[in-house]
Amino acid sequence: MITLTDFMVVSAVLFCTGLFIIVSKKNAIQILIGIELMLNAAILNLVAFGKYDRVNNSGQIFALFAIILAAATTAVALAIILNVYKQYKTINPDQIKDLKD
Amino acid sequence: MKEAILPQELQTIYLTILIVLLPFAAFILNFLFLNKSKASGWVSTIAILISSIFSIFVFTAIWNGPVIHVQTIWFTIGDSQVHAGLLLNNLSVLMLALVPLVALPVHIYSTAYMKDDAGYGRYFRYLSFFCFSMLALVVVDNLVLFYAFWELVGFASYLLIGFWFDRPAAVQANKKAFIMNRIGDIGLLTAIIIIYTLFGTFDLEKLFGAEGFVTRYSYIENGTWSFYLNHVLHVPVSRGWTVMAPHTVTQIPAIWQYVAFGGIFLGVAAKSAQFPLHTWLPDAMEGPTSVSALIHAATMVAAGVFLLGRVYPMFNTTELNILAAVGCFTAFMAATIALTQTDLKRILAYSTISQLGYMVMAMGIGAYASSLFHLVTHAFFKCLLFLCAGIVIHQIKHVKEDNHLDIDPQDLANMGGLRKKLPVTFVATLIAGLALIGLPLTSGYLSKEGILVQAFEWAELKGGAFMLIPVFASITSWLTAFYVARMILKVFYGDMNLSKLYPNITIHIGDGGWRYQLPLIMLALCSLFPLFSLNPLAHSGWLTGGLPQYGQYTAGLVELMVPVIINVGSIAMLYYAYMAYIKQRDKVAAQPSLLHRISFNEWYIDAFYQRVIVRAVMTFSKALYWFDLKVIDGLVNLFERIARCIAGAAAWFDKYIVDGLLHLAAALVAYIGGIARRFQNGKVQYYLFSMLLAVIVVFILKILIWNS
Amino acid sequence: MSVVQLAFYFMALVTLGSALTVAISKNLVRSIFMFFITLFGLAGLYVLALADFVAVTQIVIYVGGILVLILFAFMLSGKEALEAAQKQSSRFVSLKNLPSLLLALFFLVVMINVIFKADVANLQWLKEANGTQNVIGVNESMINNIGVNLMTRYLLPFEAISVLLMLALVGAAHLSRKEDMRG
Amino acid sequence: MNLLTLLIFTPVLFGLIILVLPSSMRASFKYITLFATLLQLAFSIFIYVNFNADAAHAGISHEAQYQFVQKLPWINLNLGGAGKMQIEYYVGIDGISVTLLVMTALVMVVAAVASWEIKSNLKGFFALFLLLDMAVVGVFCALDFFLFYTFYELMLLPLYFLIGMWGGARREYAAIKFFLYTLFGSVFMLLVMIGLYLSVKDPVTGNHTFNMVQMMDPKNFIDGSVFSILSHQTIMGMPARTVGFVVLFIAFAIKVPVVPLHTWLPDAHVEAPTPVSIILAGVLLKIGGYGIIRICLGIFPDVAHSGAFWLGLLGIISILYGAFNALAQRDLKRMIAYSSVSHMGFVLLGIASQTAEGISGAVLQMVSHGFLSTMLFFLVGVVYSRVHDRDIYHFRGLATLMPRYTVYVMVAFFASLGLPGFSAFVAEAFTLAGAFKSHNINGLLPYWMAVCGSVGILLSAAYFLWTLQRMFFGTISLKGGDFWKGALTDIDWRERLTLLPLAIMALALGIMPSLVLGKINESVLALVQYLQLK
Repeated sequence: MITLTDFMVVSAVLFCTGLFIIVSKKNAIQILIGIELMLNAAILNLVAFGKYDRVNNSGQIFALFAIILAAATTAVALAIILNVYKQYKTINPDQIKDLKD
Repeated sequence: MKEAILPQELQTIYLTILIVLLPFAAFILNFLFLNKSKASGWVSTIAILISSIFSIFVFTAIWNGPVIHVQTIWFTIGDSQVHAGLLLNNLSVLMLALVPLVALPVHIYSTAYMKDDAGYGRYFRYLSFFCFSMLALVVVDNLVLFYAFWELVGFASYLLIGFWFDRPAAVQANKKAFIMNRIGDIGLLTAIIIIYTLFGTFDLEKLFGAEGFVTRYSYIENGTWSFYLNHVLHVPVSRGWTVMAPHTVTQIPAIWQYVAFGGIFLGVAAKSAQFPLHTWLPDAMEGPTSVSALIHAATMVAAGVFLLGRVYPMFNTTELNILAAVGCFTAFMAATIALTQTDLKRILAYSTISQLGYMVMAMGIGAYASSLFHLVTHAFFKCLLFLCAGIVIHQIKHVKEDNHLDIDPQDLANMGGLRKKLPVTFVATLIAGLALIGLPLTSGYLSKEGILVQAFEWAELKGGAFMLIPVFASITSWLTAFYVARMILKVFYGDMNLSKLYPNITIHIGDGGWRYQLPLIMLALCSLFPLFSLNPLAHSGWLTGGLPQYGQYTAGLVELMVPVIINVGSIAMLYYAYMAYIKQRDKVAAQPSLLHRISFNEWYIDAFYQRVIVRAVMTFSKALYWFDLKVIDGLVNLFERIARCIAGAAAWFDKYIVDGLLHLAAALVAYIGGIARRFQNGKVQYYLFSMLLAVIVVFILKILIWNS
Repeated sequence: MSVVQLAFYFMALVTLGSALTVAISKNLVRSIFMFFITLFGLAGLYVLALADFVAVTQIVIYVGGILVLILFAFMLSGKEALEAAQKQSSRFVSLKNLPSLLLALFFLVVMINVIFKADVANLQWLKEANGTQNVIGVNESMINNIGVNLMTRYLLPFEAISVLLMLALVGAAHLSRKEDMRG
Repeated sequence: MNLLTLLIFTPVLFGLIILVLPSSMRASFKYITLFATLLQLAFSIFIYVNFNADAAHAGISHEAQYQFVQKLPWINLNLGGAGKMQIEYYVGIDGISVTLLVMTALVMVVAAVASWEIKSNLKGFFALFLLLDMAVVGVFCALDFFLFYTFYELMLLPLYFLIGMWGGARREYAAIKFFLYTLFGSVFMLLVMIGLYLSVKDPVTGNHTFNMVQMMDPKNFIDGSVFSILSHQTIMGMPARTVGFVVLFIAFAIKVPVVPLHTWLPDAHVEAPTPVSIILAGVLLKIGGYGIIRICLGIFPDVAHSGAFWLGLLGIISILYGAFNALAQRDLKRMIAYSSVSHMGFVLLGIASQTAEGISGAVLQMVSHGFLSTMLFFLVGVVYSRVHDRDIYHFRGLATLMPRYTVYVMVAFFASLGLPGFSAFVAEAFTLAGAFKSHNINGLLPYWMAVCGSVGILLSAAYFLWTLQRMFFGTISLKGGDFWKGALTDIDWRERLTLLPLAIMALALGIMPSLVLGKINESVLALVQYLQLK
């Protein structure tokens, strides 16, 4: 029997990994990946708890919404990254400190 | 003071004022209008000519007649009124006549003597100014004015000594003359102040007249000098002051009487070149010779003796003895110096000092009249001697300039044998020289023998060491004979030394025109006996009759013996000198001897002043300036530095303690700010990291600590 | 231990392992592909959580959409970007990464702690759901039910999401056009 | 319109005009200043001529006897319980001040002409100059202590700037030194002034008052107040009145200046520009002497009586010390500055004697020294403006080069060394006479002081003649060679026009001392009488 706790532990580990990536990586695309990992960790929890709502499927539906939003977010984020790269010739967030150019 | 002035007196007064003011008018005229013009000489000469004529009128009117004393208020200071006025008595009219009579020939002589000088106008300006001051000096009636003109004649002398102001020696000499005279001046000033304090007036007649305060109403007793006021003075009772009742005694300590005497003595010593203030006079010969003749031989230097004559009643016996001693010593010392000098004018200068010593001595022994008589005769013959010397020097200078020689025209070594070239000058010099020696038939005999006779009589009365004074006076007289002979022989006899030294030179010299000869003749006539006494062998003249005698003498053998001894001695000296210098029989006073050196170096007095006194004063003043700069100013600067130290400490405290706290707080804030700033570094991840850190800290606190 | 449990552990292992590899890897391209594996692993976990529709959606959107998008963006951005992105100097355990690592570990500790303290098995609403049989059965398919729910109960969020999605797409397209950025 | 008020404020009026005028008209400033000073001179001469010199107008301690009085309420604050604060604009003159006023006005004219040599920042210079002029004249006229103090302080400020901005190389040092010295004096003066204010009551209004004339009357002092004569108050163990006198004396002694408070003077003179030197020596020093007579002697006659010996001693020390120092100088200006110290010593000696002769002599000496030191400093300025050097050793034979100049130098030198016929002679002689007489009249000074003082006359001859011989006579030899020879031109008409009136004044006062003595005599007698009554 797979318990909820099992899912949550996996989700936590996944979340922490994403966190680590976000904080430590010097590459905007990897940071984006980190964000996706964290989102997925959250979605995993939604899905895992969604098992206990057979009628309304709220967990699964919100997982779906989250996935879709993540996709949108990613698209925008990538566009931003591209632009930043054009501007600064780097995608290292440490070197992008100025709000204006 | 007289209430009413008689008409004939009024005329005399006006004449006197004219006599005094004419030279002044000439001075002003020359000063303002005739700056460069040759006319200035004639303006001055005519002024003095008129003055001389008037002065004879005044002289005849006053001599042995009534004393005229008029005055007007000059200014009021406090309750004392200072007057300006004239006092004409025998003494002042004597001088009033003498000065223009001597000045006239000198003026005439000067028009020729100075004619080629660039400062011709200036010269006559000064000369007129001198005459004015000198004439005013003799007629003023109070001590303040007396002092004023006393100093003005010194000033005129200063100007004339330094007439050639581009010659360093001349300006050194005039500085010296003025400063030495200043020493005398402050002495005189002190004396005047003392007299004023005691008697409350400056009036000469009131003080020293026959019924004067000094003469009649003052005495020294129990260590105080008292003024017994037995008639009412004008006292401003209305002001509520201490009322000076009649019969009040004013007193000051007796010592101040001696100080007053000392002050007057200093004044006399400075003006009349008495030891110890005589050293300026030989140096003053740097001025034009005509000036030396007028000022430094005849008139101004006699002012000291005149002053003694004015304030004579003030002196007590001790003081008179001091005067006699100093006069005698000066006469002797100056005569010894004159023996060896090689500069023609210096010989005459020391001779003047010596003769002035005679006069002061005569005052000291009470031969008041003889002293002034000698003053008068001396004025004529010494002036004559100087004028002759001027001609000699002038001619030698011509030779020098004609032949471009490098010689000192005043040096005796460059003269000799001038008898034939300058006959008139020679005769005049001879007359004046004999008068100076005091041989019979000259005026000098009349006055000098009078002094000597009285000196012996005076000493006889006193006895003891006082005998030294007439003895030395006699020796001086013989020394005078010797140096006069030496001078005349060296200048006029023998061969022309210059033509020996420089065989190729041409010598065109002569007595010069009438402007040279007339003054010589005038003065030579005045140096002979008839002007003063019809008896050529008397030792007094009509002049002495008009002046008071203070000494008491026993007419006796002395009166007969002294002139004989003195004259025989003098003639012996003349013969000795003739033998020595003309016949070359005997080398007098072997050159390198100690006595010769002392004499030649003027007893080292001047050197002593220069080395010791002047240097001491200068060192002292330098030291004082050092003191001022280092100590007083240093103290000020020290205060400043202390203040600055305190200020520095305060500033330090302010900076590091007071401000330090502030800075510490600020630095703390800045540090914290710096830390906080580091968060705001624009690094997104850093923000995130810190945020998460905060979250985790909250979590840890919340979960691990609070809940456990 | 049942097969299901084994499958779960396997899937969890794959997911976490690949995720950690993403974190450790220096190579951007490799980490992108490891992320691909993570997503697949997650999809497997969704299946095990009885959410097969979500798992499929996950694969379609994430793998087919997002990941491809990332790859495309990466490749389209040119050679320099590729090289710059390749230059990764981060080792997993280095001094520079230590704070991040510690932070992550702290988070993990805290979360694990919270998870075990929370005792999710005994939650009130779970018990009620068990009581009312409101639990998805192992053999049931929820696709039909989800479809109905989307069009009825969750219609408004659904529409809002679609609008948002379109806005995002327009925005992304606008941002990434070639012309002057500041125009 | 009161004449004195007109006299005081004329300069400042013109000063305002100068301030208002644009800088483009700077060429006219010197004419405006000259006109202002000439106008002032005309007023002062009018006052002098109309001054009543009889005994009924002697002034000193009788308020009614002052002349040209103007008395207006100035600051009247009602302090409630503490009474009314009564400060008046109260000006008036008596014999002591009238001659000093004329002297000041004439010196100011000369200084105005001398300032034509100033080239930089003319507006500031002339405005400050006229302000200074006002303050100086005000000091001599003020009869209200507060007004006096105001003018006194107002004087410092322009002087500080005039020295500090237009001075020589070390001007800041000199200006600061001068400022601190005089400020030091005046700060304590302020304390005594307030002490006096609190001690004195106006008998008419019953208020405290600053009226100086009322301070002279012992009856006006409140019983038990600090400076009351009857109640012998002490400050730190010393009698309060003595302390008050000493403090005021120090304040004025710095101005005179009296050794050892003199060291600002040489520095200030050496660094100051010529016109400021002229004002400093000609007028400022006299304020010290005037202050001692009017305030120290007037308000504290008892202390002045008991301390006369020390005043006299300081006077003697100043005379000799200044003279010896002058002998050691090689900077011409510094030499003259020290000679000022020496000559002003006579003023102090005369005042200390408290005899009519002494005080008259002192006032005459102040007037005379006003003219003479003006002349001397102007003459130094002539050489300095031509070659910018004042070292006595750097010149020789100037008489050949600059004959007219030398004539004026000789006049100034001989007048200063007390040649009869010039003013200093009468002044110094009678100062000494007063000092000597003092022992017999009031027993204040010992006899020897006057004798020592006369040595100062000798020394002054020494240093002036030495300078004359060293610098002017002899063959020409200049440090600057032919360049200097070209630069050292004889004085021009402007300089002669300036020097001539001064020389004439020195001569006129010497021949007719009654010009001064006649005006001051009654006041001096009243003062002496007042001092005797104590």
